[in-house]
Amino acid sequence: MFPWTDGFRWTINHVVFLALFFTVVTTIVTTVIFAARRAAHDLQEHSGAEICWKSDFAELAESDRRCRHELAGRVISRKCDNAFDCRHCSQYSQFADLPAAGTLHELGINYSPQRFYHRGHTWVEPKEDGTVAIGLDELAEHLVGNPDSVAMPELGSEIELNATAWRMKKNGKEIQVRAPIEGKIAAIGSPKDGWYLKIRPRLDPHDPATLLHLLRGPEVHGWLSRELERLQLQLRTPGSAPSLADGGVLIHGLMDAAPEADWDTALASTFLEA
Amino acid sequence: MKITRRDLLVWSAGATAGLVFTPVPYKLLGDLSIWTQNFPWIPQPAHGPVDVKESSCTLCPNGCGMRVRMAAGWPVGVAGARTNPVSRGALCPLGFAAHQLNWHPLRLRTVRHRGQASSWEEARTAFSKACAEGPIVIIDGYPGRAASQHFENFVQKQHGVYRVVLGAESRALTPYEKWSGVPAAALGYDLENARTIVSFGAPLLDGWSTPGRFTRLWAERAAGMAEPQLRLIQIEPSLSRTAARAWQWLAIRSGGQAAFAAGIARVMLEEHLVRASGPMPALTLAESAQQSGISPDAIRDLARMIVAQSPAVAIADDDDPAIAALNVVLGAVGTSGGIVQRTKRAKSYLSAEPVIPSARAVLIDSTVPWDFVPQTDAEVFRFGAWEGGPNKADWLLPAPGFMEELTDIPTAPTSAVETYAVAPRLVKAPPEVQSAVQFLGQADPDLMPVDKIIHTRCENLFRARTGTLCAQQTTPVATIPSVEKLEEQLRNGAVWMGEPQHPGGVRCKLSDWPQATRSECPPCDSLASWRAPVLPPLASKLYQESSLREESDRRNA
Amino acid sequence: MASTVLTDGRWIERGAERASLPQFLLWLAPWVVLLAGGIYAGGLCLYYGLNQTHMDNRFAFGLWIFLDLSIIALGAGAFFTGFLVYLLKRAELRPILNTAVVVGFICYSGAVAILMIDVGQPLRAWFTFWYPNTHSMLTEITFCITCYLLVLSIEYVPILLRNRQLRKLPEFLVFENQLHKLMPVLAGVGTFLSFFHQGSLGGLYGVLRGRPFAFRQGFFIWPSTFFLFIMSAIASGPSFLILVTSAAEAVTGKRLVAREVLQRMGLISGVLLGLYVSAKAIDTLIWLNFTSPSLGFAPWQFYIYRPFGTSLLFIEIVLLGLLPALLLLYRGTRERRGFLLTAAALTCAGVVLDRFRLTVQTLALPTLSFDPFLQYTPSWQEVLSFAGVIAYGVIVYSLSYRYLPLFADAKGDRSHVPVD
Amino acid sequence: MSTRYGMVIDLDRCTGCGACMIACAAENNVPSLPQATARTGLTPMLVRRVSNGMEGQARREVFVPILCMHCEHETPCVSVCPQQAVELDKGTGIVMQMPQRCLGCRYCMTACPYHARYFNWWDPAWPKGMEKSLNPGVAVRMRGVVEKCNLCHARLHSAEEKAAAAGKREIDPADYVPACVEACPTAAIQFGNLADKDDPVSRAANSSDAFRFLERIGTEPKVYYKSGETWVKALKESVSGVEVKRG
Repeated sequence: MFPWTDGFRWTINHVVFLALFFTVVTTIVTTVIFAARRAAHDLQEHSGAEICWKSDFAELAESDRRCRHELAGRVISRKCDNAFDCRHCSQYSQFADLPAAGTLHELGINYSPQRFYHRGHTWVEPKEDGTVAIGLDELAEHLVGNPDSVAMPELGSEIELNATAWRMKKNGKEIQVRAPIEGKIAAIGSPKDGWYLKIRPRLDPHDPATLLHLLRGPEVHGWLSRELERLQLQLRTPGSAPSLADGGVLIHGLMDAAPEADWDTALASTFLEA
Repeated sequence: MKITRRDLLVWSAGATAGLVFTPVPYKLLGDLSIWTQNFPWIPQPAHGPVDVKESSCTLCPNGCGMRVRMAAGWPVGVAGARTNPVSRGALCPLGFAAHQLNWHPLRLRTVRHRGQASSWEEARTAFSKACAEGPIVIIDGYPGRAASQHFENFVQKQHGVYRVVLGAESRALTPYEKWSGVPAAALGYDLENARTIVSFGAPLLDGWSTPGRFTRLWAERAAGMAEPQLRLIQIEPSLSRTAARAWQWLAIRSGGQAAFAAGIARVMLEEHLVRASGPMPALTLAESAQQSGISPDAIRDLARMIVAQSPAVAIADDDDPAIAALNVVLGAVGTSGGIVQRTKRAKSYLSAEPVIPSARAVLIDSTVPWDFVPQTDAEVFRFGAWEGGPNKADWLLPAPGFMEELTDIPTAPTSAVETYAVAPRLVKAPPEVQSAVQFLGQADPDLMPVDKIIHTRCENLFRARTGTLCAQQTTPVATIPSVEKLEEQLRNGAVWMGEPQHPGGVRCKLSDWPQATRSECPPCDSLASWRAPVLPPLASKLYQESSLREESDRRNA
Repeated sequence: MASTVLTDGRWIERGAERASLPQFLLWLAPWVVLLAGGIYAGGLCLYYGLNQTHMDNRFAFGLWIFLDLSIIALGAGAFFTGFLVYLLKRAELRPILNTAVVVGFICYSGAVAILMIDVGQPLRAWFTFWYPNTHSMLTEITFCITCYLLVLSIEYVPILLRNRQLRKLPEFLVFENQLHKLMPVLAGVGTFLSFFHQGSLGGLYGVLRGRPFAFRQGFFIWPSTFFLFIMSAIASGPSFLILVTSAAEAVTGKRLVAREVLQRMGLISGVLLGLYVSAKAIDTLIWLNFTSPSLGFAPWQFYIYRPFGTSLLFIEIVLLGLLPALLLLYRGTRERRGFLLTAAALTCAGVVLDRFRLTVQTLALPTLSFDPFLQYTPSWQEVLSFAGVIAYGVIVYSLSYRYLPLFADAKGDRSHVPVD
Repeated sequence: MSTRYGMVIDLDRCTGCGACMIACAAENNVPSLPQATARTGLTPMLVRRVSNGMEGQARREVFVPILCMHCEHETPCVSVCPQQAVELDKGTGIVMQMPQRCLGCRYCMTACPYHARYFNWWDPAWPKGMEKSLNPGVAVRMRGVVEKCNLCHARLHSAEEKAAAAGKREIDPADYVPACVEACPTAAIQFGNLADKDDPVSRAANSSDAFRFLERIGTEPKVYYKSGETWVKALKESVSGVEVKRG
């Protein structure tokens, strides 16, 4: 095998053969090492949460990757290719000043203009004390109703944007709620309080740039309406055809109302889980 | 500077990396590869000083000369010894693996009395008790040895009987003894001078008598020659190995041998092809043709050819008087190329019955073929080195195996010249075995022991001053200074060869064609020809793995 | 259904419908038993030696070599699909790529496992690398198969890391991403290696000048079987994938791969099979009329022993060659599922028969004029140990199907949501 | 020209006694395993019994000793061995099998047209004590490796040692005689140097009666056979002849 091992021959085909073999082996090994090194590099560059979110985002279906501007009706159709992070979106400003679409039809579900919405169906509400309150948005509330259990992060721990903020259990299904913003856990609430977490953002909460990646006003309207459509389709169970809306009002605790529906898929796409 | 742990780590890492570029790891791997092969359960040959001993094979009464390679005191290989004038360097297949026989799984190692384990003491007391009660019979399968002499001395003192079980080759010569008075043990075939050999089923090319003698002769004078100097005609029902290689094979109807011989004789006499006015067979040619399944013409042609190609001799596979008679008619008895008398001094082993009714004990020597079973109600003491299958003996007594005892080698049964050799003890016998000689020796201590007998025989040879001693070079006995020298040479594998006798001497008086066919039980119970009690394991293996031997031959496989 | 004790839901792709765990275990049970049996039989052969088999000095190769050759040929789909997708950029075949990799991995690892039992001294397997004789086709095979198995394992890793739970670990995630980016390199290497060892497997017998039934002329150092084996392998590989996916669809009762993809595979298979069969026909003629007579063997000698009559030639070239080729080439039949599967099955059968004749018939036929024609029936140890490999394949595939995104069937519904 | 050891086996002289087989097995420490059969046994030298297929008086039989033919050209086993466990010795022309390097893949056995290669299907074993009778010159082969006739290489080795001790470069031909040759009672097996034109063996090999099996395969075997009978000569071709099945 090597010139110094017994049985080695300085013949053309022996040398050629072994040369080819070693080339192949080196190629394979270097490929793997290369991949590993680049992976290590990535890990240093970006936080784990970011990486996970990026890959999950890549997994999202087209229809779930609409740009906020499309949702607001500022453009006809635009797909986000920036993992919903408008803070680092080069083209954000190009469309930001365009007028949003006018009339908004009734959703049968209300949302607050003061709140900033995350695509994982959480809202962010800045407080005077420099923290922000975080809660499940109305649609999520309606879906989940009262969770059977809630697993909160530790007080004072740091959480990353799009990382799992807290977990809930409902009818044996686990729900992971993504954090709408990065920062330190300042206070822990509960479904009764109307908010789940208070976070002290890493960046200045009063600087508009901090919350730039979250949906506001008309965007929220467009987004929620599409989310409702999606749910309609996903929860349409064979046989019966229960609509989400009951006399225009969304049933509270939909998971209890229609337990037989494919909640796996529904929750996955609602809370942007992969 | 101070060496931190880090430095050490770096250094050792570097060293390991560097090691890869030295031959060390590769050499280690190479050694590993060798090491992976020494599995403990694989037997390794014992190494030790190697030397070669000349001796003679004692498996059967033909005593072929053999060379034994010894390593660390054990025999590790057998080859033929070219110095032996009769076997001329050839051995039968069994000989080549015979050195492994002593470890054969069927080796007898304990005294057994009617199936129960017993001891030599009990055997000895039982034997002397029987001796005290009445006459005893000792049966020998290999007459003429010093041991045979020992047996005879014993029975003489005990008023017992000494009997011999002869092999087929020897039995084939007994009819001539009946007609001429010359002991069969003194007769032999003068094959070297024959031009035609008519074999009636005798396995001439398949271990007949001293294998080397005829096979070499055949190879030199017949094999593959269009016009051989020696014509081998095989008369046999089936295509045996000999038939397959013979110059001519006549597929005779089985049992038709006597008739066929009669037919040949008739043709010879009717057509006056032969001088001798021998007895005319009763059978007509047609009858013999009908009984033998060979056409009258074929018989006639053969008869003429035989005479034309004389000297010729017919060889029977057993004591078939018709075939002997054919030789008489043919004039092949007492003539060169026929049946000759090789010595004046020989005993007759013909006997009415092998076992006398009044016998109290029958002692059977280990040389007697295993399938010999005496018809007697006396107590049977059976010596044997290997268990050869069921046997009615009361006592099974483990005897020394191959090369485990000193013995001498008298002339081979069919040889035309007289020979004498000695087979020394090359391997130490296990303590639990005893030869019949030792056994009798303890029963009667004043008997002359075997080595003494051998010594006296050497003295006789030395005094006679005839013959030559065949070793690396042949030396006339007359030129050997002392009897000790002679004996020493014999014990180192030299073979004494007597003067070739002039033909004649043996004259057969045969007035009318013998009616009797071959004797049904020669000279007693079922016994075809000499047979090894067991085959060397390698022989069994190869017969099992090749298409050479038929199943029947493949014993103890 | 969601019994909290026996549930592996969190390991299964979100939205992918899979049988309940008990059902799945029930399905696995018999295969696990078979695998255990295989391991036992193989163990016997390793412990007591190859006397456990019915091979002998004349039939030195038996069932194992025959089946190794077969599954390695059928496993060729892995490298070939990779080649098409990554190097020829046939993106439409991507949906079947993961399956191809897993099937390839199973075939090769299984074959190597059996080979390790088949050699008399597995402890010395590394000698081939240490003292390679580069004239020997077997050396080439050993080197290539070892390397290619390594490649397949590396190609398998990303699929493994896509598992729902493993994916949660960012380390795995990034590694998987990076590895995925480098797949074309591995695909290239895999193609190179496969090309050679598939060929060498043909050369294995083609070079046997002492066995005129197998001996073939060729060019340079390669006998014609070298090229025939490559062609037959890449022809049967896709067909085998069609069979495997269809089998998976039959078992799971779901449509896993778009019909168009399978039909496309069918077409590829058909084209290559057509080429292969015609090449083989020509080769056979040359061999019968020139090669073997020049070695002193009359062609008829090979066909006088039952069951190896000339009918086998016909079956192999026409029934299992031409026929499926046409079925696959003709759109009308190709697009009918029944025909497609039949043709795929026939294709694979044809290649397997080819391997059978080359391995078994070659040894059964006499060479010396007084040789007998030999019979050989594998011992139960041989059969069982190979059955074990098949069981191993089924188990690995089932597990991969259940826990890994082999097909895009998970989240399928989401992508079907119409955009208003 | 270097030495080219070869044989001429005179089939007319072979009586099929099998002495060569047994001598070979004894010399090479072949174990005698009861479980071995005609198809799994180790018989580096194997005498096969061949008939002309006729019955009755017309039937003829011949005994054909088959051993490694030591092919000179494109030696099938040498080229296929994946790890150089078989080599054609440049100096002697002996095809050397090195069991200690053999992996047991048995590819060489499929390559050999003469079926002269054998696989150790079992661990070597002897009846208790019999290992004392093993030939110290030859190593016992382990289970799972291939072996074959090496023309009693151990004997060549000791002959060379003897010559070296005597300060000679050439060995004395009398010192190197393979076991089968030595054992043959009819001297049907001649052994010698085919490269030496005056050697009786090379003369015999060139005689009109000499032939080699499957000559047309083109591997130039160095074991010749010889017979005056036409039907025997015809055996060298790939058809004709029938092996006699044992009764």
